[in-house]
Amino acid sequence: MSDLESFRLETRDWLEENCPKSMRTPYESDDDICWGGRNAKFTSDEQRLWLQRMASRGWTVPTWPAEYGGGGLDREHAKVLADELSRIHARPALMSFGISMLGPALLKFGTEALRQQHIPPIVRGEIRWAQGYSEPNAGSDLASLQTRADDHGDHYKVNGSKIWTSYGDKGDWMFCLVRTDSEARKHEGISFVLFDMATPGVSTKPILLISGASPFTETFFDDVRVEKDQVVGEVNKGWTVAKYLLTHEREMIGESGVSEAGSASISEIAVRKMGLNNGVLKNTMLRSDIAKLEIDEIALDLTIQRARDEVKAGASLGAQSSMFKYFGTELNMRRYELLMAIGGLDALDWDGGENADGLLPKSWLRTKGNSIEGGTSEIQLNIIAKRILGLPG
Amino acid sequence: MSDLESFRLETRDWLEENCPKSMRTPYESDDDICWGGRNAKFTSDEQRLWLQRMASRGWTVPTWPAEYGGGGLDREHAKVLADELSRIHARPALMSFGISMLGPALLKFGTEALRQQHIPPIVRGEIRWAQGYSEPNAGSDLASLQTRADDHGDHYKVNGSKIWTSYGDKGDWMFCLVRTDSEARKHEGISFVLFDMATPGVSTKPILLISGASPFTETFFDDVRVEKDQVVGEVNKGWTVAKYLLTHEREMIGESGVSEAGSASISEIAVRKMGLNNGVLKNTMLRSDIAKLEIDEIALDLTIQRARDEVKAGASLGAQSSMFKYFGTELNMRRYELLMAIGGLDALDWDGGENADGLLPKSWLRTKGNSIEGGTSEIQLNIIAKRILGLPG
Amino acid sequence: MALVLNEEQVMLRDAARDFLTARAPVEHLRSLRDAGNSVGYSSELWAEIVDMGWAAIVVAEEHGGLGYGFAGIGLLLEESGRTLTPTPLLSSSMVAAALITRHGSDDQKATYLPALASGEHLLALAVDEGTQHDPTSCNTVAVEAAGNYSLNGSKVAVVDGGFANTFIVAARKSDESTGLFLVSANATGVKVDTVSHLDTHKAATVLFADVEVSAAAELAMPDGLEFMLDVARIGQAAELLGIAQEVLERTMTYLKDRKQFGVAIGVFQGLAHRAANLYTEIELCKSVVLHALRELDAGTEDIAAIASMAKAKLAETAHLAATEGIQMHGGMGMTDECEIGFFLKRCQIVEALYGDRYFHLDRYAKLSGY
Amino acid sequence: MALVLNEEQVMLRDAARDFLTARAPVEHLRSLRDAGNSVGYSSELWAEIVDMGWAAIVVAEEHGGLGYGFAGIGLLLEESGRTLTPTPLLSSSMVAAALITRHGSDDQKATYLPALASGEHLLALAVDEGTQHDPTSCNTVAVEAAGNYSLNGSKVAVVDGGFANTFIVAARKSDESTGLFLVSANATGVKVDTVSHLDTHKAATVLFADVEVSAAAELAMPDGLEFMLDVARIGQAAELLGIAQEVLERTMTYLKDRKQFGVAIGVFQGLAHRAANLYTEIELCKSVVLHALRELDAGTEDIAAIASMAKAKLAETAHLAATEGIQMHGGMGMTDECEIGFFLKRCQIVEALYGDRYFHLDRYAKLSGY
Repeated sequence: MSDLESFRLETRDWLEENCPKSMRTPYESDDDICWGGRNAKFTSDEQRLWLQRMASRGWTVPTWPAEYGGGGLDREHAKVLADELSRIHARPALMSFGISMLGPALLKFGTEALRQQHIPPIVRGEIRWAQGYSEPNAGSDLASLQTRADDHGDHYKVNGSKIWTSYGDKGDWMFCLVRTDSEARKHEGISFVLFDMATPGVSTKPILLISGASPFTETFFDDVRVEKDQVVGEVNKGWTVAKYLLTHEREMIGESGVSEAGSASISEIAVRKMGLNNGVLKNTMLRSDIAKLEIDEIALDLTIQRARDEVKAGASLGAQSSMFKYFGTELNMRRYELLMAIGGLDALDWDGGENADGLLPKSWLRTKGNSIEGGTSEIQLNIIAKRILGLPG
Repeated sequence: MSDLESFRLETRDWLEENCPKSMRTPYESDDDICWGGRNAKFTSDEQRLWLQRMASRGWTVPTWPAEYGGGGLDREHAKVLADELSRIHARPALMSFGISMLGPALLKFGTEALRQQHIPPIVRGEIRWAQGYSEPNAGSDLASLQTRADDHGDHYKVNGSKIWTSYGDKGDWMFCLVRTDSEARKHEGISFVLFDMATPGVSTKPILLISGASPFTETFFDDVRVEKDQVVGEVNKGWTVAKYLLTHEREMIGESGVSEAGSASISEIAVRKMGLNNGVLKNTMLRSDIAKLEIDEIALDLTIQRARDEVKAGASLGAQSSMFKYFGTELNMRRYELLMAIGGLDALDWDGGENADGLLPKSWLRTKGNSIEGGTSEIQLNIIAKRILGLPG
Repeated sequence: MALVLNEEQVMLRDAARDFLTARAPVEHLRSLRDAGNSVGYSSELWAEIVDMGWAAIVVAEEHGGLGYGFAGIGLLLEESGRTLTPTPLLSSSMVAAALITRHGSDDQKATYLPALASGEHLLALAVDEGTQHDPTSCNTVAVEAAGNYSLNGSKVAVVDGGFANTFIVAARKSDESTGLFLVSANATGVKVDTVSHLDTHKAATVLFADVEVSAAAELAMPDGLEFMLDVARIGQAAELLGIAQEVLERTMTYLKDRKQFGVAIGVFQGLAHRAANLYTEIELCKSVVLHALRELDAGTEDIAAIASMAKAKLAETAHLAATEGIQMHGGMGMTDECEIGFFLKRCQIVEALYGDRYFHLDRYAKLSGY
Repeated sequence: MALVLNEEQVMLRDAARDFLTARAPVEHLRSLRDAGNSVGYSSELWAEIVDMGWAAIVVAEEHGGLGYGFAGIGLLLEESGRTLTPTPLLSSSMVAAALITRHGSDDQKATYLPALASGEHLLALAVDEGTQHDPTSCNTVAVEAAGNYSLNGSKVAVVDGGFANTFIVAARKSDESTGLFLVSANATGVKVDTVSHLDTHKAATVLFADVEVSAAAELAMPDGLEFMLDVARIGQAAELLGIAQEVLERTMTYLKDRKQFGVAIGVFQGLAHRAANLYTEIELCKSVVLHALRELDAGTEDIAAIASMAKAKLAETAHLAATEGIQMHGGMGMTDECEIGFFLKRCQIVEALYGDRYFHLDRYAKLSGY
């Protein structure tokens, strides 16, 4: 038996024993997502146990180095683990910006001390991270940010504000872009710093979205002390770290649209809601949009698969992540537009009614942000035009 | 009886007597269009007679002043004439760039001498005019033209070349933009001049299009003598004349798409070619595109009507002509795309076959130029964005 | 008739814009929402609107109205679309007035038209029953008994249902035809539940359990249902036109003000071309709406295709405007604080009620024989 | 199997590109047209292609082929799409080889496969009869008589029909099923008329008048027609992929070179964003085509939905590429001198044959149960 095969069997056995039954069911609401953190609210003991068990093997981050608590698996073993988790419909043990965003940047740019300090708590879900990038006057033009970190010898004092901090009011620590040199050209005076959000001078204010939820905050800094050893990468070279991390974010956002899309066939919903006429959807005007959507969903899935295979074969993804971010989010928005059309009058109710407290219309409204957050669709198209197609400008 | 009513009856009688029967039938081919000119080829005596009779009343240009041979009608009387011509399905007695483009510019900017010299022959269809605007390196950026007119005392010598001259090989005279001051900023050193294309040094070369036809030429100038009294408007102020004239051209192009669109219902063709299934078009995927097209065709017709009504009520059309040019041409291109889809395999034959020597595919290919000639769609969108919406840039 | 507004109409439009902008801007809708208003509209505001005569516009002079026609009420709805003001103008002052004028008996006219014109009596359309708008399917039944009818069934998405005095109820009769009945909201057996729509307006679910209705409460003409819906759809098209224009204007202002990369973002062709295209589509929409209202005023017999064309075209364009509005406002557009999102929400509701763009494209094609 | 080319495939693609670019670029097609070539392809070029083994790629080794599979021939078709080279690769080397391999009798295999692999024998698909592609309707009949068949009917748009040695003819049998018959072009009663398609390729109208066909010339499997067409559609998708990529690359070069207003026009976001969107669509198309070819190679039983998805997606994207290509080339794009127009013409033909995007969207939806 090959090493991979035996790993599969071991993993299967371990999961059978260690993944609680309730962690093998679909989420019932957003509350079921486990974000960890100092103030983690576990919805059940089994949720806590599942996190602890997975973290103990480093499987919250299967491919990260074992020396920092990661799983230490290579791609092929990680794929086996993913397959086995998927086979039993296991919920993710932990969702975390520490995993999806900060971790890879720390592993690439952080000092040994910073890795030792921050990575193990990320693996174990003990610290919840928040991202401090956008500012009210620095949206698509991120590098024009103005939050400033003044040098006070062994530390900085940070003043300014950030906007669009995901779950900023629930974060323990923040990774944050600050201007450390106000004389330099805009991309060159930025540093990437880490600090505890419990530090005096940090405050947050939730932003109410059109969907009725407040997943983001504004975050304000009033003379916030940041230690100098908490700079990731070189001082004034934070833009390099940020770009690396943005690429990761784009991939995540692009793919999230897809995996959701894969969860239910929109044509099945349409047939159930609208009915057939001689084997053809009753409202034939919708058929064409539905067929195009379904084809594009498969095409995107295949393209993600192809990109993974190419990366495996040694290619680098690079600016192509902009393509996934662009198309994945636009596709998800098309999907929700069609779901609203199919939903008909039921889809109009905001609370109560036929559609589970307005879940569909609220999700639909939320998707309108997909093509804005993490770099607008226009920014992605610019990146494709310049970096891939080589157009000037 | 009101003046208008009696004018209607007189006109009706006159047309009944003077419009030959064969001039009340649809064109059978492009050859049936009467362009006039020194070398006019009339397809029949009746065609010649129809031109002469209409010209004798100035009705080739009903609203132009009678002193230059025009009809001298006001808008309301001209509308009556148009209605009566339309009632008997009369063919236009004369098609002419002299009428649609040069004439209005001459009436607005030309000296009395120029008007007396050029307008009557235009009215009578004796001189066929060609337009000399675009150059190989001055397409959308028309004002960067480089054909140069050097001052030789009482005349200029013109050197350079033009491209996209409609029927350049059939023109008698040309109205042409030339650079009379090469030091001035690009919009400011241009003059609008007229010259006989029989002048030594003028030569033309047809441009073969993807549709297989050659309605345009390149036109070359080698020391062509142009008299100074043939400048329209002020020297070096030709850009003003050109802009005025371009607006006219845009309206013409925008509307031509529409009138053609009005000629046959695309859904009728689709039903005939593809058949119905329970009262619904067999290929339901086409239905949506067809319905959207038909609605947009009506919407554009209504909007042209509304614009006319607004002009009548005292508004000026201005940059809105860009909207008609943009939407009218895009709509016509959509129409031909659908006609090709409906035409199916028949529409693929280039000569012979089921579709009259490839008329449909040739027309379809020709429409691809609609959104390029007379200012590209992109240029029209720029004009709308800047002049109507007031966006910067 | 020329496709331009006459002087009187321009004055009406300007007056409406002044009033609504001052007294009931988008902030008015927000405050109704935040105050938890249970019916979704302000009766105080309605009283002011009635004072200006807007409720009387469609009703003929002989019935106490102004006889000002559909072009007039269309302008009011268009302006209400710009401010997202919730009023009973569409259901009562336009649709009910048109329906009773055209299909009502003398008694019905005498009863309802003056009351509509004075704004005291409000009517609501009770048509839809299931998740998809489908006027051909009606499970509410009107059973004849001793010269009267007994109504049983339920209706959903009844606009203004929470405060209307009378429902216009579509019900299937024993001969399988669908009749329209004027049913008092106070009648025994009528039960009204209000629900919040996503645009924060309210609608109602209405149950009819053995509701007794006199034969005189039936509207005479059997094709009244389609006529009523088509008038409503044209009114919706006018409202959508207001939404589309307002969003375009606000978005253009934002594109001129918002700076990124050191310039106003409207300088970027990627946005400017989309804006110019949207402008063009809206110009087409203006003509379509004006034309449809004129045809209503002219009493054109067959307005079905005109109404479906207007609804399909306006739904598509207003939706494009609303989504482009959010996208071009960037992150701000996603916030509740920025008003642009309210337009998308309202747009979705107006689109969906009485048939969305897919429904009307389908209907238009069928009416055109394909 | 990973969705990337292996080393062997990369070598084949590079060799194909080198050969076609050098020996048969778009200029080759133009010269065939201008010389008035009556069959629409060059037999000299075909001889060179055969020498490279391309005709043998799909045929198994036991029948004298290379057994290299569909991924290989797909690359050749993709590269032919880049150069618009007319060859019998699709009909003969891909579709006929696949069909006879899967559905042929031992005798048929022995007769046709080695001859296909050697490029000496060419086959053409005779399927369509009317103006719309509709494989469910077949008016050509095969009447059984004394163990043989007599064929009567006519076929249109027969690709390679002007020079094929054998036709694969769809004909309706007495039991109303549609059979496929291998009919020699030299058989008595076969009449071939070539017609010029708008892409300057040639096709043929073929008449069958009392053509005698032995029972052994029938292909065994009754579902052969759909399989044959689906293989052809996947091959077309590969060709469309080549067209789309080539047009995008040429257009990007033009956007970098062409100056207006003092800058390269590629600087304008209005064009750049559309180009970036087109790039994205083409990347999706690459995956769709690769996937479809892999499924063919894997012998997947049901390729109908895969084929319709590939044809619908590629037709839409390649058409977008070709029209954007002309628009972005401006006036130049409209001239016969500029090669970009040839791509639109070829695209239209490949799209229309064996079902256009509307046909395949419809088929995809039906196959998916809606």
